[in-house]
Amino acid sequence: MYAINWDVWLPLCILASSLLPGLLIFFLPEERVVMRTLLNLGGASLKLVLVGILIWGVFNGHHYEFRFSLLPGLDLVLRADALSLLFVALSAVLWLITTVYAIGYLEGSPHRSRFFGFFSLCVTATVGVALAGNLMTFLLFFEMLTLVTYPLIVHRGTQEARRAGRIYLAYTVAGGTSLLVGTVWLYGLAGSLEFTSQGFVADLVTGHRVELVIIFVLLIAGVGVKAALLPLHGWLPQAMVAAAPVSALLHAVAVVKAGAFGIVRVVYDVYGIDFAVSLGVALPLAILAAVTILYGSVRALFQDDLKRRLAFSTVSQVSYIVLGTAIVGPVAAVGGLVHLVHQGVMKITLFFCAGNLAETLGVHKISEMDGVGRRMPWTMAAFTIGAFGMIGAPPMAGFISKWYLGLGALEAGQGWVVPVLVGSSLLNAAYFLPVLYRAWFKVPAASWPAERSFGRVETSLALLLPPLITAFLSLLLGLLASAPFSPLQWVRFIITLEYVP
Amino acid sequence: MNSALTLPSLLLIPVLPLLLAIALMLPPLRRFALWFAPWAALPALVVSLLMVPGVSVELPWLLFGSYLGFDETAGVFLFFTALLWLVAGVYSTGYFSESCSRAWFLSWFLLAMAGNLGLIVAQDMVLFYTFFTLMSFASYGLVIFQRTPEALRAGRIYIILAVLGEVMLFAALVLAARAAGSIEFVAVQSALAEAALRDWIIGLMLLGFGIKAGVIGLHVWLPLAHPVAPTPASAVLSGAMISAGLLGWLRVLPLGELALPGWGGVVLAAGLLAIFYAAFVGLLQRDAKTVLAYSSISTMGVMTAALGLGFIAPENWPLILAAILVYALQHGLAKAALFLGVDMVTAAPVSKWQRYLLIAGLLLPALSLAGAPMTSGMIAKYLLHVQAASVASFWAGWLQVLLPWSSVATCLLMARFLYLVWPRQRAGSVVVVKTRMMWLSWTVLFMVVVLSPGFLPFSAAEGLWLPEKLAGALWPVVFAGGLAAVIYWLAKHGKWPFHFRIASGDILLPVERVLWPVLHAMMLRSYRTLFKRRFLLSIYRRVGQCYSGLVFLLEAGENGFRRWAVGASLFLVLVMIFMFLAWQIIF
Amino acid sequence: METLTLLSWAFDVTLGLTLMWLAWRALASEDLFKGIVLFIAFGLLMALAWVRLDAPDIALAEAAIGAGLTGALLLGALAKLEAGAESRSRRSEILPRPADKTKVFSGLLVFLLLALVVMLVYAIVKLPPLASGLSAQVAENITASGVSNPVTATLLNFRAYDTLLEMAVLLLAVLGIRSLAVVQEPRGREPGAVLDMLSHLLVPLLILVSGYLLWVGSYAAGGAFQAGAVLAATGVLLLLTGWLPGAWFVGWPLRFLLIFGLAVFVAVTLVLQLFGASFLEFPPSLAGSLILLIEVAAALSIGVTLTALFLGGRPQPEPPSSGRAEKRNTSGTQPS
Amino acid sequence: MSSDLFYALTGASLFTLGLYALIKHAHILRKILAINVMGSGVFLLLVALAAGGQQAFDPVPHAMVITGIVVAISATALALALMLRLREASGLAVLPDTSPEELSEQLPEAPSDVASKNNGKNA
Amino acid sequence: MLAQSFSWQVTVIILPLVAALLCFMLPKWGRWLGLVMAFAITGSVIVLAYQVMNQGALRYAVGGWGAPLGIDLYVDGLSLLMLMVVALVGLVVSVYSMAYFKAGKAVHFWPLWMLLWTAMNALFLSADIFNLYVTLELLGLAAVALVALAGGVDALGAAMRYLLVSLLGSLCYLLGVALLYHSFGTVDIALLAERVESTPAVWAAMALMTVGLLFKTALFPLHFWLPPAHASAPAPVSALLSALVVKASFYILLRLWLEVFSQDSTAAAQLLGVLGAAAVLWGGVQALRQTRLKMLIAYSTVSQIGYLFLVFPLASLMAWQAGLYLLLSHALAKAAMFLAAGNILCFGGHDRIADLDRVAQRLPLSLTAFALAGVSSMGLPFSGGFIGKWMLLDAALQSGQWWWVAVIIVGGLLAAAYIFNVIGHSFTRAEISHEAKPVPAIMEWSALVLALAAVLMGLFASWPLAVMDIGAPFGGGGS
Repeated sequence: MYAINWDVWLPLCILASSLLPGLLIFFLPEERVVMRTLLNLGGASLKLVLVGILIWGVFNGHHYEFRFSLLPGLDLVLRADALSLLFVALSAVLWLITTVYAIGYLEGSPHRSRFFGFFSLCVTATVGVALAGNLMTFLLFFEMLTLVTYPLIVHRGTQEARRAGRIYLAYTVAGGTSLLVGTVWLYGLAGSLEFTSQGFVADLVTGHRVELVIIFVLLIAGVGVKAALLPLHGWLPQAMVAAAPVSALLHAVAVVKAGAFGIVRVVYDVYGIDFAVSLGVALPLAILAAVTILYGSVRALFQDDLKRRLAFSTVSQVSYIVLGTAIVGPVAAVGGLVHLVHQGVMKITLFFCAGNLAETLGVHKISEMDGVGRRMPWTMAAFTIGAFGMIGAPPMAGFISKWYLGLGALEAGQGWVVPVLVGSSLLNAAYFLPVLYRAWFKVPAASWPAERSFGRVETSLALLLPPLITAFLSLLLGLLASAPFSPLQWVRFIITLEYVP
Repeated sequence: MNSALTLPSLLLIPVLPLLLAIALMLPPLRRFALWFAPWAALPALVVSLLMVPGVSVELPWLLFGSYLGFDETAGVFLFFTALLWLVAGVYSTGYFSESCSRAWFLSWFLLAMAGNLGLIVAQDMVLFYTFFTLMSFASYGLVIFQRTPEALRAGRIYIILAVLGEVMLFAALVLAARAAGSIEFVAVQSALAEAALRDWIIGLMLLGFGIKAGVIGLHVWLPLAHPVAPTPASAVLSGAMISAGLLGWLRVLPLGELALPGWGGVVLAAGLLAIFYAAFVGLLQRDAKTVLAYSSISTMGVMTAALGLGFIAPENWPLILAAILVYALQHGLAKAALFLGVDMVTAAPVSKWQRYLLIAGLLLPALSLAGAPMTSGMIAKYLLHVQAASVASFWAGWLQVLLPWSSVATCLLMARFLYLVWPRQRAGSVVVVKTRMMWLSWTVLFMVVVLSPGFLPFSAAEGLWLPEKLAGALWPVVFAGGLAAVIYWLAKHGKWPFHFRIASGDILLPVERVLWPVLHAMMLRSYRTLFKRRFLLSIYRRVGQCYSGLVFLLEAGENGFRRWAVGASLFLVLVMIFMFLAWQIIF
Repeated sequence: METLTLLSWAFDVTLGLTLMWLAWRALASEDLFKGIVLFIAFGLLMALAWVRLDAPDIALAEAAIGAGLTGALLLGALAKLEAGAESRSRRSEILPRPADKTKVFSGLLVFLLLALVVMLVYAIVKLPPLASGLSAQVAENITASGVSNPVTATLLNFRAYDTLLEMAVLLLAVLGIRSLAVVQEPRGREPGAVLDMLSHLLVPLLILVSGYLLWVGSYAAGGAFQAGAVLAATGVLLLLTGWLPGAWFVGWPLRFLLIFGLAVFVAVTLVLQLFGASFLEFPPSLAGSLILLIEVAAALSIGVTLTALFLGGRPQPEPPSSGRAEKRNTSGTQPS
Repeated sequence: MSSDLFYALTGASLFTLGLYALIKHAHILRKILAINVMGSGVFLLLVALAAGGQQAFDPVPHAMVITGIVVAISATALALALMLRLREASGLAVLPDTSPEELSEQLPEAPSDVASKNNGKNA
Repeated sequence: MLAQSFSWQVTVIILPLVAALLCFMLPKWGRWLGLVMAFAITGSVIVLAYQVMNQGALRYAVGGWGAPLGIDLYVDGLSLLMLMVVALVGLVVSVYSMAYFKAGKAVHFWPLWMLLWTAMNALFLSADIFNLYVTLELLGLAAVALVALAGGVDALGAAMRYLLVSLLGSLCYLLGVALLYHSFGTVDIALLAERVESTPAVWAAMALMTVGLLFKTALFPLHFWLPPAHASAPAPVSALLSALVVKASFYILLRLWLEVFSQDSTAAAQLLGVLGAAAVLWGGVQALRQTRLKMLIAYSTVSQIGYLFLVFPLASLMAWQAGLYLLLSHALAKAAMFLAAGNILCFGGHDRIADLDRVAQRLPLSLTAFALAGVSSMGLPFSGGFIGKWMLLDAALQSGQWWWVAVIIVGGLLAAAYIFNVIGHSFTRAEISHEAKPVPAIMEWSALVLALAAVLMGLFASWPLAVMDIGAPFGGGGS
């Protein structure tokens, strides 16, 4: 007689809680809306509960690890460490919200079973990325993420969608390859790929400095594609043709996050921050991130398509995470990591709102947004909160990250980061405030491009509630940043682990 | 006040307007909220009057752990700020006849109010900054409320500068927090003295808050924004919110901690420049509210100069601070009274006693601003003058000399204002229906202005009402009045030789002229067309040519392989190559 | 003795050179028919060479199969080619003879082939002078094999597994050809009198020869393949004289005959396995008779199979099924 | 050089000769002939080398060659059937390695081939 | 006695042979007989696997004669895995063919297919190079006959060319056998491995046999026959050919190189690697250019075969394992792809990639199968292809021959490009297709099962890798 050891199986259950519904959904006929919705929401809720249990367990000293041998000496490891919990929790929460939104958004559109199937798989892969306990596992789920996101991007099947999908693939598959080569190479040198909180490379490899630098570049290039680091960001603005829930997934929950998370993993748990510094790779990474931040913002300025503007904004914002990671110092790291959560919540709000505009009014371009705040005040209120968060205005969540980044940069003696942050905030304001201005203060046009009526409410509730919730969250995350169980507190805890041996 | 009530009452100050603002946005609650909205500042006023200074409360869950507190500075600021907001709020009920636009206006109004009141009781940088930001952005709604082209332009300029100020402040605050290792004002002020990047921090602070405070060079939004806002908004903008920047300086800058003559000189000089430059430009304006706005800049120049004095003479700081506080108070009240009065003049038919009241109501605050005898303005100027005299420094000397002349300048401005505002014809531009509340609020404010010298609790003021001191305060007013009369007479008879004018916004205009076209060009000829046209296209073509060549190669190659003779020959070739490779080993 | 050696050496050289010349002519001849005839001659001379190499078994096989039946197959195919050519445009029969005209290409090819020959020759010459081979082992075990002809012993005992698979290959060829469903040309002409007479004389004789070869195979040159080939020759002769298998025959009886040899082979070995022998192990006591049994079956099957190869395709036009209709359509032409 | 060795070399030559024809000639029937010639060459080589030295008569290669011959005729038969089927389908007994245009350009060049074939048939 | 003389190895060979005879004899029952026998063969392969895993590598003397005189059957991890993948693919293809072939062609398909299976099982079990020649011929002729089963001009031409290639390759191989036999007096691989030395004859044999087998394996630049043959054959046949048949000749090559030609052949090994690299790239680029789905898949095979040859210059244990792993997962994936393509072809009547949108949306299972198999081909997780690629990369990096890494990478990217080129078309907005034939569910599921198997290869790699080590087939190859 032996009881099931939940310490082993819980991570797998978390994975399965979206994998199985996803697979089941594939086989559902298109008309079985209720069943599909039940599966979707059931899976999402279950995952949330399981993640809750996981967090509770970790607090109570449980060590969750699932291990499965893939190759001799290489295991598929799902482990719940502090860092992964952060990402898992983020994905779980946002997934539930996004699911609600997606159900509302895609109401009545074709191929929903396919969509939601991949949707669930996408989250599965993300959770896998989050829980990966070694680089190999990370790579596996990372690549899986690439694959299952593709159908979502091309879901609409239009010419642009397919083009976007192609570009997305071109970038991500190439990136995945780079990651693969880096991983294999590293494995050859180190003989292990287990994430350890101070990095394992320094302990296991002696010499080979040049190789290690090359591997670092390969790994960062690999994950950097998804994180949309500067020369590798091209897919992200293209991918905005996808439906709003997909954009939300791409930009907030899954893809971009996975990339940023990967960079964190590589820098902290593979190389170890000290070793990365001694290799001289941290500073270039930070500079790259800084350049990306500014570049993304500048490009965003020139976009008339709302989602495209948001996409470039993501390019810029995600690099905050990278920047925080690459600046050597615990405080900056807190800023970077907490931005992982904050950016997710804020950007998902923005994309939800953009989706609402498109879905309800047919508004896609910023130039069509005149006076949209009067027609859809709730949506635009959420959008406003998100936008201010992006600008980094207090007390939104974005401010918290920015504050810590600035503080951390100074702590690490890298004052040049502050102007970057300032410049980015300025640019953010420059491309968000005009949008808000149009929406709130301009006189609406006589008619909207494609208006749909939803009765008393401005749009359907399933579309309206998610952005409101996330907007509220992004306010709350900033306002109550110091409250116990806030992401900030959690990230501080993580960083203590990474920095204190 | 009971200490158990400290936290709730302090919290209530910003939260009440916030809640009301939210309630206003929710249609079901709107009617209800409209009733209470004008009175949202009342708790703050009560607190400012009743609470004993020197309390502080920590809110560990808020942001990075925040502090709310109430000290003397906060007391003064809270008093006049709350009063102004209250008055303006009540005034607005009469000003806006339509409930819809009133609700719309009040939403912004309350948000800005929450920011402004909140930042006064905030005791750490982050919370302060949060409220400051709230105020800044909410003010935008007030500025562009009228939606006229001027309002929109003013709003644009305002928001650009506000955002600039925000980010500069962000940088400054981060630097300060890093230097201090804390975000509490107390800690920061003392830590800043030794901070490595002290000059950066101070510079950024001065600029960041300076935008709000209308420091010369960054003042350009003020004369644009204040006139176009609805009158109650102008009143709080010019009276209360402008002081928020000042409060920021007072809270964060290491004043009284160490002597920074360099900064002191710069700030003092800027202040002096602002006083006279703004007065000069203001005199050339043709809109009453614009003149008032320039007057604000000018007055803020005085306070800036005082700040500079504080840099130069840290040992005198407590007294300088007192002077600044008095100055801020009297300026806020008087300026608000003037702004509100502008509309009273143009408002609906007035009775006779109302007319007298109106004359008094405009004249007295104007005199107060100018520092005429028996006004709080005089007290403020006097306090400052004493401090300027006690500091031995090049710039302080200038301040001492020029301070009375600032009164002259203000006085001239006021004369210009009165000239412009004086009702010449009956065509009221604003049709006001419910004037009762307007009269009520304005009267209350006017009374406070008049009575303020009485309750200012400054010991130094005791010897103030001596004749020589009164005379010292009087001459600038008389001089300016005479000058104004002369100019008026000359102008009336067409003998005034100077006819040029400077549009409001002064130095902004050339900047705009350069900036907008550039921005427009960038926006229109966007990135894509700019770069892709020639360079990328040519590359693309070249790649295309290579590509088609490659395709041909591939096709021809594969077709070649398909031909049996070629394929089988390749087989033979491979056999031979393998054999050859083997033979190399043999021989 | 020396003269004899010299003579035989001269004979061998002449034979070899003739073989090469014949092969060359057969392949290079402009006329396909001539080429095939030369190829048959080449096969016959090959048989002679086998005899010179002390390989009478191969010689028999070569003569019967390599030269005889292959020749018949080739000629039959050529006839069908031309029959087809008559029914359609002549031009379609015309062939671009040299696949590539470029001299450079040919030159290169020749050069490469010459190099190949040189290398092969070098390799052969450098082979160890005394290639022991397996003759000793064969001699050792010949008694246990049940037959005295070492070649038969090797074929049907030592390496019986090869033979089993080889019969599968043969079956496969028939299967393949049947699946291709080459439509029978209607045989319009009567056999000439000579051929008819010949067949009457030859058929019993050939069957007799076949039986003899089968029998003799256990101790001298001969065996199942040779016997089968002779049987097949009989069949081909019959076919040439216009005999066509009856309708009753072309169904399962024919199929049964085709697989008969293989089936017996498998059955024997399976039965033996039941009695504890390993796969394809013949108990020495029974080996002779078992091998004979297998050979008989195999010879019969081989004969039928080779005849079927000559016949080509399914002998009986099946009732038009959907599959066939499809096939016709894809080919686009209806044979007359 | 013993005659066995000579036969072996003959085998190698036949192999090469067949290979040449296999590569060069377009008609499938010729290719089939070439394959057979090559096969004969290999068989010759296999047996001739085994006969090296009069004392040892190695039956194993003999068996192999017999097997090989049977395999060869099987392959030949299948190839011929396939060729006929291909001819029936495409009208040409050549490999589809050249484009139709190319082929039709080459067609008028060989009327002599037809003539000689007709002669052969009559004979 | 029975226990010793009876061997499942024999069963594995005899069963399909008997099946072929039965199917031929009883054409009306052919389909069901074939299916039952397919299950039986698979079952016996499983039993054999069980036996081998318990007892290690097995050698079986056919006829009780033993190596130099008789023929040995030998099964170790390498051959066992080949047998198993043949069984798995074979079983699924059999099930698929039940629905695919209608009465007319089924009569021919089943005996031919069973003979093909016989040939493959015999080939993988044989330890005798001449016996291998016979199995190779059996295999080649069966494959050609199966290709010709499709009946069109393309198929016939392709089959003809395939036959010639097959025969030429076999003859070269046989010439090599002759040279080896006369050098060392044996045709048993194990004995040859003991006796082999460096002589001109061995090197000539090496060249002839290697290139002969390369021809059959369709390594660039000798790949030209493969795409037409594999593309024009009926779908199940394409699956068998691409998944298994080309692997058979590769298997012989691998065995020879591991055992017989293992010494001093670095230059030749490098050449094989170079050719493999060229194949990877050329095949990938050509696949990218194709407009027809089955052609694309066939060129993908050309490309994937190239990977197998990259292991020769690396020649480490890890590399051999990687190669074998790639081989196995490619077999599964490619079979799945061809079956899926067959479904699409069957459904819409064409396989033009540009017009797939009309078809692919209606066949989600087939498309899924194609996509999953594609994932394996690209070497993305989770799939057997990924594991194989991982190990190959590892081996390449460890040997310091990093340039192969570049080839592997580019190959993977090309694969991604051409796979997603197809998948992308399936996401276009659906239009009602004018005529569509329903595809039996069993056909769709068959493709999916194989694709899933390829995916599972990526999750359960330890077991195949453990099986690979039975009998240490690569022990001699490690340098």
